[in-house]
Amino acid sequence: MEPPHRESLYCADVTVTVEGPRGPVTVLEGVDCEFTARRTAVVGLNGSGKSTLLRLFNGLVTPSSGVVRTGNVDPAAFPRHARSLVGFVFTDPASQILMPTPLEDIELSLRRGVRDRAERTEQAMAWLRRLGLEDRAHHSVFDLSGGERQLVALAAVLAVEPRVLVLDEPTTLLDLRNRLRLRQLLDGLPQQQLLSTHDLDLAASADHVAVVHEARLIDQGPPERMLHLYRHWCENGFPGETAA
Amino acid sequence: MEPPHRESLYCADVTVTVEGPRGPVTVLEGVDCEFTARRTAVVGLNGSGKSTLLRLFNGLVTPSSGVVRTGNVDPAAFPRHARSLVGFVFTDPASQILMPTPLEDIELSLRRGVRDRAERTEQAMAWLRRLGLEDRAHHSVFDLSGGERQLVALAAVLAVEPRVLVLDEPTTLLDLRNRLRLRQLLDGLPQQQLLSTHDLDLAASADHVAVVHEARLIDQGPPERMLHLYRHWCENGFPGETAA
Amino acid sequence: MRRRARPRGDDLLGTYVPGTSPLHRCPLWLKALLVLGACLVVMTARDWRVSLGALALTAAAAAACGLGVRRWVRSLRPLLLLVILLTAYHLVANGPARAADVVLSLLAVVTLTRLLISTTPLPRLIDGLVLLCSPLRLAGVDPERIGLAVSLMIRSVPWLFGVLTSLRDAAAARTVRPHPVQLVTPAVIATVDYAHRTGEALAARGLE
Amino acid sequence: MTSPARETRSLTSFDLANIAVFAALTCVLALAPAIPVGAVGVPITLQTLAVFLTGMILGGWRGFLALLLYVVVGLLGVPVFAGFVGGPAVLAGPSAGYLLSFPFAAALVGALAHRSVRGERVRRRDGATSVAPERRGGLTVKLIGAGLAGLVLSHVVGTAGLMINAGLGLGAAVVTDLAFVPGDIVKVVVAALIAVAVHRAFPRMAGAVL
Ligand SMILES: Nc1ncnc2c1ncn2[C@@H]1O[C@H](COP(=O)(O)OP(=O)(O)OP(=O)(O)O)[C@@H](O)[C@H]1O
Ligand SMILES: Nc1ncnc2c1ncn2[C@@H]1O[C@H](COP(=O)(O)OP(=O)(O)OP(=O)(O)O)[C@@H](O)[C@H]1O
Ligand SMILES: O=C(O)CCCC[C@@H]1SC[C@@H]2NC(=O)N[C@@H]21
Ligand SMILES: [Mg+2]
Ligand SMILES: [Mg+2]
Repeated sequence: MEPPHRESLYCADVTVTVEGPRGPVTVLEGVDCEFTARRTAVVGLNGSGKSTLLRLFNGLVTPSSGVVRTGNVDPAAFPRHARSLVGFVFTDPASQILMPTPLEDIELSLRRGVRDRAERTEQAMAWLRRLGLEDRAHHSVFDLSGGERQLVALAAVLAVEPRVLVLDEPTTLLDLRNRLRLRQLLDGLPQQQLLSTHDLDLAASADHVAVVHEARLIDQGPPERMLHLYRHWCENGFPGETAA
Repeated sequence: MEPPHRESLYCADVTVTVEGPRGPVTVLEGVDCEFTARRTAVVGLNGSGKSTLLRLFNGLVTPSSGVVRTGNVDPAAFPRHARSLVGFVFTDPASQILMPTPLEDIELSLRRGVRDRAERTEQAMAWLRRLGLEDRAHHSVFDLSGGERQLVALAAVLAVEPRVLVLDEPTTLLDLRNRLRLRQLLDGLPQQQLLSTHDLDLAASADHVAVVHEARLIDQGPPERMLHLYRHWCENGFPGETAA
Repeated sequence: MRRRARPRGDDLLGTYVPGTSPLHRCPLWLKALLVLGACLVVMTARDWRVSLGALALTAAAAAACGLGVRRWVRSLRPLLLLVILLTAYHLVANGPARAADVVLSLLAVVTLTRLLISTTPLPRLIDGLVLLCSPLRLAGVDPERIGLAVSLMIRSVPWLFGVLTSLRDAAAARTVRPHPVQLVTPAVIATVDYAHRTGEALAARGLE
Repeated sequence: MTSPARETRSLTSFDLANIAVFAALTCVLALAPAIPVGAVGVPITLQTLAVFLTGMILGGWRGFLALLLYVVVGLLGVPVFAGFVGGPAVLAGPSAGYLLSFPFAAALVGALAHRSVRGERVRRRDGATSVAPERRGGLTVKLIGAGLAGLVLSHVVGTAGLMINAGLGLGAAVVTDLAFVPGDIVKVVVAALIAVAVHRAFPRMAGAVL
């Protein structure tokens, strides 16, 4: 296996403010981090800012203040460059699949890299086989089950072989077996991974865990300690809150 | 509390076949069941047919052969009648909320039953209060967090006071805390519940569990035994399969 | 589903702002008549002074109702390009008076309707429409269905404004860079999918 | 999922949702910046693209209702016509003919288009729902034909509107109208290409398979 290459996913004092209907809303505030672990998991409540944090690194969200670096690239200034480094998998597969059938969708990802059409179809089928979806290749993506669709979206991103994988809640729609299978697949990939998740088993498999709460990165460290703390906070209230 | 009324959710030899790109696809085959427990959970792999099974009971899917009964109603023949008995909650609340704000959405549910406008608003606010959402009444649904949105979707379904609640993976998009909150809320409801889920903790809270595999209902029974079996099958292969 | 899409067109047609001003409390039929009448006057009188007057009155009324004039101005931003094009065209073709009239009456009509929409909750507007359509019952049409169709339509506009943006994000996220034209088909397909999900939600909630 | 195919005229909730969403699509395309051309002030807009698309995708009856909904909502005062205009006053304006023609044009396009889609499937006889890749070209051509029929209808009615409301003579009205024809032909072709893809992704859109 090739020596795994690591990019630094870096934030310094990053604040993200968006316009809501009732004036500006702060979605992230004063975030400092540098993720270089092979797999980093971000956990936090609904609406705490996890997806926003992940989106910073490929320029889908731009910071209102502060510095973001993906590798050495400023994704706000050079989104194309940042995006060629980072493959991003959305939670909601329906918003990521662009073509009417799974096969065509993965072929779209391969377009740039593989010129020959037959070869492209071959490789796309190979990806579908890897995820156990070969018999769904020609179905309309709108007839697939939720989990099947999530796997297609993942395959489409893996097919471009980016340096860094950013996955926003990649297991939410998956069954137990596919969750285990996805874990194995991720374990076998050479890429550095940054993921957000509510699946604490998946988070436990990371090398580094960050906890986001109410727009702030409130703590980070080794998975055991962080997940213990997070569970505790979920049940008894986060720091500065009364019990839920 | 009123004495809980139970409907029978009944299938006899139900097969669902749909047209796929390469000829017909069997999505459910020879399903026999009668769910009368207070809470029934359906578990199974991705694409096994759980959502299809749930949709039979309100006529969103019609069987190709066999008999379906919701209470005494044939949902294929009388979908409206069946839908007035059954409230259906989708996985993704965003696609279930039909109006721009929570209050308006719940008023929409009440339109049929409550003619008087002021009364309707009053009742809608009462539902929001019950779910702890009164301060979100006039927010745009785009600005709610995932958990809040799931609660609004549930409130809109509860407002029509269905006899039976059918929930398709209601906790998948939720964080740990919201998951607990939803569980508590479901526990406190008088309605009979049928849900599909990959969240085995939620499944364990049911009174009856059915396992669907490759379009067949392969086993059903008390939660402990079924979930143990399901876990075992996920790890070591389902009956008739070699190990995964 | 595409909930991340924070649509730019979200606020284009206006949304209800809760309040207790006279306009909020004014009966819908009176408000509607006033607004409709004013629109007719503005559009038929080809005089920029009339339009300017109407615009000023609307702005004053909006301020009096606590609608936050600044937010209004911001929500008109999507009109900017259109206003520039119209101004340029009419300046050259028909002179400054006509240009001013066209642009001012456009703005006046838009803000007048927004005034109505911002001070009346959508369900009330729909109630009014249903009432207006009730004679259609004689023709076998259910006015409630018309009301439902209109509210679904209004709900769908902001989603549609966001769909191209979210598809561009989706493509960017997987490092493919399709030409915008290549995204038009996926956008329409996503639209049909959205309509399907809406239909399922309607059916599931028994709103047929 | 299994959206019930319809042959009857009663509207299911799926029909209602499709009608509402496509009416909204027409609003969005109408509100995309319109380019004013000519002296009478009828702009080049993307509304006709919406008319063709709606017809080709929803079929005649639903397409008609979608555009009818759009026009009625606009006439009631919601600013959804080209250039953010709304209200009954547009009936006195130069583009009244075009606006009133939209529902009928969509109905015509839709009736012809769905016949072709269904015909395409019967021909295959193997029971599969999706349009076969090898026949996509043929279907595109037929959909373009359907679109052109709608184009002619809306331009004829539109020209009549120009004569009545803008006081143009027949010759002047036709000349004014002709300025829109090249653009509208492009829109027909684009709509047909998109519609074929939509019918592949949603095989049940055009009704039951025979
Ligand atoms: N463009 C936007 N406009 C308005 N509010 C936004 C926008 N983007 C995000 N938000 C809000 O910011 C908060 C954080 O959003 P984010 O999606 O990052 O949360 P999350 O941690 O990923 O939640 P979940 O676990 O539900 O996915 C939410 O309350 C959301 O509503
Ligand atoms: N209309 C259809 N046309 C073709 N295939 C379909 C159709 N509807 C469902 N399927 C297929 O039927 C299978 C069962 O789908 P269903 O949505 O019921 O699965 P599920 O058990 O809910 O899966 P998940 O856990 O991923 O939600 C899937 O493989 C899906 O691809
Ligand atoms: O005022 C309106 O909203 C209607 C404008 C009508 C424009 C017509 S539609 C046919 C022709 N093709 C165009 O691009 N514009 C005109
Ligand atoms: Mg998120
Ligand atoms: Mg499912």
